[in-house]
Amino acid sequence: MAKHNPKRINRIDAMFARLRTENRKAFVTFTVASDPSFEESLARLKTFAASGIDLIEIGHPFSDPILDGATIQKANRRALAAGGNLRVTLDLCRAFRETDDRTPLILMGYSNPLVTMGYERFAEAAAAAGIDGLIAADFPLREADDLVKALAKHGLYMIPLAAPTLEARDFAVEKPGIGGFLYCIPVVGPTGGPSASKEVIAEAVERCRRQSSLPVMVGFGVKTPELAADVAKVADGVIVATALIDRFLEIERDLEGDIKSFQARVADTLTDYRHAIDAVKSA
Amino acid sequence: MAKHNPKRINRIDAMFARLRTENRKAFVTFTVASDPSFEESLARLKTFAASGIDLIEIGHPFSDPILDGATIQKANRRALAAGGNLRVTLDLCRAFRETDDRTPLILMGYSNPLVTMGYERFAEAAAAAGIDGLIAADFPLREADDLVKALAKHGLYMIPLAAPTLEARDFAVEKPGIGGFLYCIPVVGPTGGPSASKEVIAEAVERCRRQSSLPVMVGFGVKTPELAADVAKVADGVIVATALIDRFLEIERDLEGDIKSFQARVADTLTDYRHAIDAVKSA
Amino acid sequence: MARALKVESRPGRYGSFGGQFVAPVLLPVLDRLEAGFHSAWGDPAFHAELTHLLNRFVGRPTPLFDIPAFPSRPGGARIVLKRDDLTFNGGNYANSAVGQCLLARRMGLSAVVTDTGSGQNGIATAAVAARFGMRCTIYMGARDAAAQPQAVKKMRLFGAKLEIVEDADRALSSATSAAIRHWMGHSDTDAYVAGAPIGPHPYPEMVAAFQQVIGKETRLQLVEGGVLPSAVLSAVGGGSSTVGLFSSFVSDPSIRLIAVEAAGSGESGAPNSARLSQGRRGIFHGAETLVLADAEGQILAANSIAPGLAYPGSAPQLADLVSRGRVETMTATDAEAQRAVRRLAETEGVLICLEAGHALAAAEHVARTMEPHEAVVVMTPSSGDKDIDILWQDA
Amino acid sequence: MARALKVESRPGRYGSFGGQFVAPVLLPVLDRLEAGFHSAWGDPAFHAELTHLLNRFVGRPTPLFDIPAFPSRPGGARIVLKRDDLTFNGGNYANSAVGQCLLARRMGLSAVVTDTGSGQNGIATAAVAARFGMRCTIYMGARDAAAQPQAVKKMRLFGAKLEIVEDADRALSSATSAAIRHWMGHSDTDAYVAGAPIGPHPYPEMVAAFQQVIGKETRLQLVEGGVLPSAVLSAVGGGSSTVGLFSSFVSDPSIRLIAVEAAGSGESGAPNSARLSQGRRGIFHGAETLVLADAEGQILAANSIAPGLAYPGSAPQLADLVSRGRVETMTATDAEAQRAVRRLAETEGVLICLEAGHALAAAEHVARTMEPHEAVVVMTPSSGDKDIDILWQDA
Ligand SMILES: Cc1ncc(COP(=O)(O)O)c(C=O)c1O
Ligand SMILES: Cc1ncc(COP(=O)(O)O)c(C=O)c1O
Repeated sequence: MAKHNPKRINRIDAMFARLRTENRKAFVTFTVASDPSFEESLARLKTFAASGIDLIEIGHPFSDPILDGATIQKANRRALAAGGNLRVTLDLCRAFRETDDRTPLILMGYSNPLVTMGYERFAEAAAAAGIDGLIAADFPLREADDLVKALAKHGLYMIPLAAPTLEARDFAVEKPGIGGFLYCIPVVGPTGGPSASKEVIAEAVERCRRQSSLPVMVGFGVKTPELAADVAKVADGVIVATALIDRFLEIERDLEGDIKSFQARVADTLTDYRHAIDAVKSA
Repeated sequence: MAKHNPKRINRIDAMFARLRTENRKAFVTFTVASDPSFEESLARLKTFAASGIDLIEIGHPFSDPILDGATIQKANRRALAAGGNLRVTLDLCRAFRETDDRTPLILMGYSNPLVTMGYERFAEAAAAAGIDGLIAADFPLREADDLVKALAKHGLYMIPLAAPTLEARDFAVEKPGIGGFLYCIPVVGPTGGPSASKEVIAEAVERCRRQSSLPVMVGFGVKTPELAADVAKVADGVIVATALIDRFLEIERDLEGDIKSFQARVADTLTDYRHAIDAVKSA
Repeated sequence: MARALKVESRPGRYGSFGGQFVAPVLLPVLDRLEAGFHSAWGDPAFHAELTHLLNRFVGRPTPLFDIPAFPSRPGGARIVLKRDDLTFNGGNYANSAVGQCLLARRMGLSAVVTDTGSGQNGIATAAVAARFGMRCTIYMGARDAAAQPQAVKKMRLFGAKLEIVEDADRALSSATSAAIRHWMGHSDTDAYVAGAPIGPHPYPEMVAAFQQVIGKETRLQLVEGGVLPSAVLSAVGGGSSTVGLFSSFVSDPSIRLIAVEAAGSGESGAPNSARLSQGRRGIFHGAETLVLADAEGQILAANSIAPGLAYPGSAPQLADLVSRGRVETMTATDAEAQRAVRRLAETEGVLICLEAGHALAAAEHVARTMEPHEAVVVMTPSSGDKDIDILWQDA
Repeated sequence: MARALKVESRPGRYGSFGGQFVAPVLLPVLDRLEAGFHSAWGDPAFHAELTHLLNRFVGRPTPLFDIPAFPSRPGGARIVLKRDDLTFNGGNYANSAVGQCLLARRMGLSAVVTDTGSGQNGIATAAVAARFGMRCTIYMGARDAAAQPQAVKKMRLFGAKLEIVEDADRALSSATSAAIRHWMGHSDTDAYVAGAPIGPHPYPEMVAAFQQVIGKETRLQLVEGGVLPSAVLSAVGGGSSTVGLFSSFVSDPSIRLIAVEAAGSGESGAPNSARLSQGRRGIFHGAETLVLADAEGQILAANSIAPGLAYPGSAPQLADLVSRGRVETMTATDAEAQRAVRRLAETEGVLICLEAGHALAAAEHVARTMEPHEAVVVMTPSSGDKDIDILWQDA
């Protein structure tokens, strides 16, 4: 099992360093591990990396994705049906790392599988699988002391979620094991909800920057390439989840199982967003 | 309209006087007027008289024959469906009187149609129709002062119902308008119920005789010619209702509308009872 | 005893109404019951046990309840509900079921028989009989039983034997007839439990006496609250809650007493249940009273969306009070009653039965003609749980 | 506050259980709620209005009730029921629904959202919201809604908006998730009303505080009757009635506290609801507690004939009390619970819910091991009316 090398720079930090030099913004997406199967999930991760995704959030499937909207709830159910769970998700990341040691991988999901595995065992296994950070939907920092310590020990970051209504003590905490970036959520409500206006997003990002020196990425409700571009103007990165999952499902229905063209169409879709985001830089 | 002649002897008294001289017991049955139609009802009354029935109880149809068992409830419902009611019942009696001025007719039924018509109007019309007495299922003597007065005025009798559990004041009342005979009910419960033993019947009759000088007839639960014969040994008359109605319905079903043979079979059935009852005398 | 409600010409009579129009074979049974009741009613130990059961097993006293958000227009008198829906089983029927079962046990009987229309009298009787370890037979019309499946199951859960009656109107009136037939055959072991102050003497007097507790509580609660009402309204089915509530106000001529009858669909000529206002004098189920009957004296089927109101007879006391002008009558239609029940649920979080909905609908009209400092009391005999399927049809 | 029940390591913790495992966006909402609750709880005016509503609108105090005819064998301790089935709407859920709606109004919110399994929490919340003129949205699993059509209609009659949840287990757990999602999107106008002392801090503390009235009343009633019980039993669903009843006895080590869990069919390997005795430590619906989950941390569907017990999570307080050995656990199967409910109905004329039937079945075992001078208290959170179709299948 690969041991954490404290000297080695976290892939998330490396990514932001590189993007800064390139004057580009990060483009991030989300997929649930094993949705619809381990193999296709692995293929999709590779397509993401090949199509210009800078960082991938990988959901570990959970039976009760209480804070998610219908799209991601269903993705979780498909993944569970395909045998997905936290252990298998770690296996998937390890498999991805065999061909890609650069794209940061962030585990995203709910806390019960983590507490069931045990924070220490989990952090060790996640590091070994090549994971760089963790977003826990229902695990606020005020509850996360033990988890954060375990993550720090193994060189992983807990990514703080930041909402406009949140007080600084709930996201702008400086501690080993907390870092990577601020996940800025400009809207209230579960995933897959309505979009915020670009003014609201700009204000939310501004507030994050006032409280923290971490890079800021915006997620929840970013749907179109246009809005992605607007986000890229103010933030360090753009996270698109529900809109892309919905789009990929449409493509899948259109193609009825033609996997090859599917991956090509996924790549095309991502390229649209990628270009919109990158256009900001040249503006 | 025929006026009541106070000199004229009531047909019930006349019947008992005649039977006494003949050393015979009365054989009585019951039918609901207009069951199943006015015409057939009239034919049946004539068959009864022709087959040796000494006295006929005619039920005036009522919507809620609460104190009756299933057989007589259904007979009431058929009669109502055929347009039967108290007025039509009086018409039926008047029609019967056109050919028979001897067989006593007793109206039997519930009080609401009587109170609706008015006691005085009712008594006058009943007398005019050739009716000789009244048995009211739900009209105890303690409530009947006004009714009894009206009956007395028109030469009709209210027939007291006597049960073994009843105190003398509730059946052995001497008053103008109360008379004819005691209707001795040896069992509790609605009509059509189980038969009493001949010992119980004998005791019930004995008790009636101790309290009253009226003739005693026994009804409720007399089913077979054999039991009718046993009753005839101790009482002045035998009343058979439910058992005969049930038997006539059976005959009707067997013959499927052949009216002629129906009346013949009714006559045969009545003759069986008649012979059983008359055999007592000769014993 | 219900002295205040009675102007008896002779025992068992309310004016010219009442009496004992039964098969003579039942007279000794009624005489024994009358003697048993009077003996019990004069016995402090009986009252002590009755009161204990009313408090602990029935759940009395029931509250008086303000419903300020209910009226659809501002102004008018305040409306107050007497909440017998909050007894434990069977609404106000529990009052007389407990009394009659206690009396039956005191008289050495081992079983009870009764009839039920809306199911409430049956549920109350079944629960009390279970508590007393008495056998219990309940007659219910097939139509009513089909409309109230939960009530049927509940009575069976209490161990009662349910007899479903397919006769005639297949509703309360047939069930009563069947129960009385059963009683005629078993009067040595079974007490007939009357759900209402109807039937032959001493039932009207006895049930009224057991239901008086409603009026007494209400008057006391009003006095404690510093109110005397301008009007007291109750929907009339058998009349048990109406007689019980009115008993404490009848001798106070300044208080209007209003019996609300079911107008059914309200279409002229369609069947209704308004026998106090539109019925004839007649003899039905053992008493002389006002009944729904045709010109030939045949009893007519009553109709109402509220099964507890659809009965063609009347309590003799009420027939007398209406004839003497002491009690006024009003009617409410099926639709008016439904609307009142639904609006009360939405505005106050209180779900009352459709029977009470008739009284509430009438009360709103009455209250509008009055001043805000006045109060109107509305009887709520039972909860609307039994009526949910009628009240909310689109699941 | 539920002091006696708490051994807090830090705010919102019961031993190592509890906490605030929510989306961070909800933290300010929870912080405001905590402040609002503490402010209200320290305000005599709030308590006065709460008490007034508990008495007049909920119907407290509820009686303690002896059931001498129930035990199937003679001997053993006497069994006493705490009758929260006799509140006006929704059983003991009404206690916390009133408290939380009152608090929501005090905090300037105009609407409430909640979830319901057996329908009782929904009915209580809908009725209170109607009374307060607040909008009310209720999430209910499609399976539960199909099993409780009367409850669905009743909530709608109270004006509530019903959202039927087709997700996952189509039962309480999915309804809770959906209600919390709704709340996340509407926390500026809507208060989430918790049916049980589960979820993130301050819900367990707050609901326990509002439910304490059960324990206080019970202890007072027992003392008035000169009894101190040897054991207190309650069936555990969300734990609202259990925590409420135990609160007044937890510091009295001579009294056994027994949490009764649903064993489902009782067949080994079949799904049940016994997470206090057989669950794992986990994080579910906002708190660290004992949950039914597999080795991978996936939540398992709970199963019981009693919809109110079929929930895979636990109140953190109870998880702590069980872990510390202060509260014992027992289980009862579907069949045992049904038998207990039916026998109680037949022998005492009292119809309790299947949830309480589990506790009653366990209580009979416990009582048999005791002396006749001892007493055992059994919590009855709501009436069996909702369970009639399960209890009596052959109509
Ligand atoms: C679980 C989950 N929900 C939501 C999002 C983002 O929001 P949306 O789905 O509205 O695009 C992400 C993206 O990281 C996610 O992982
Ligand atoms: C209405 C009624 N019921 C009953 C009876 C006699 O009893 P049973 O039907 O049991 O023979 C008669 C006979 O007169 C009757 O008229």
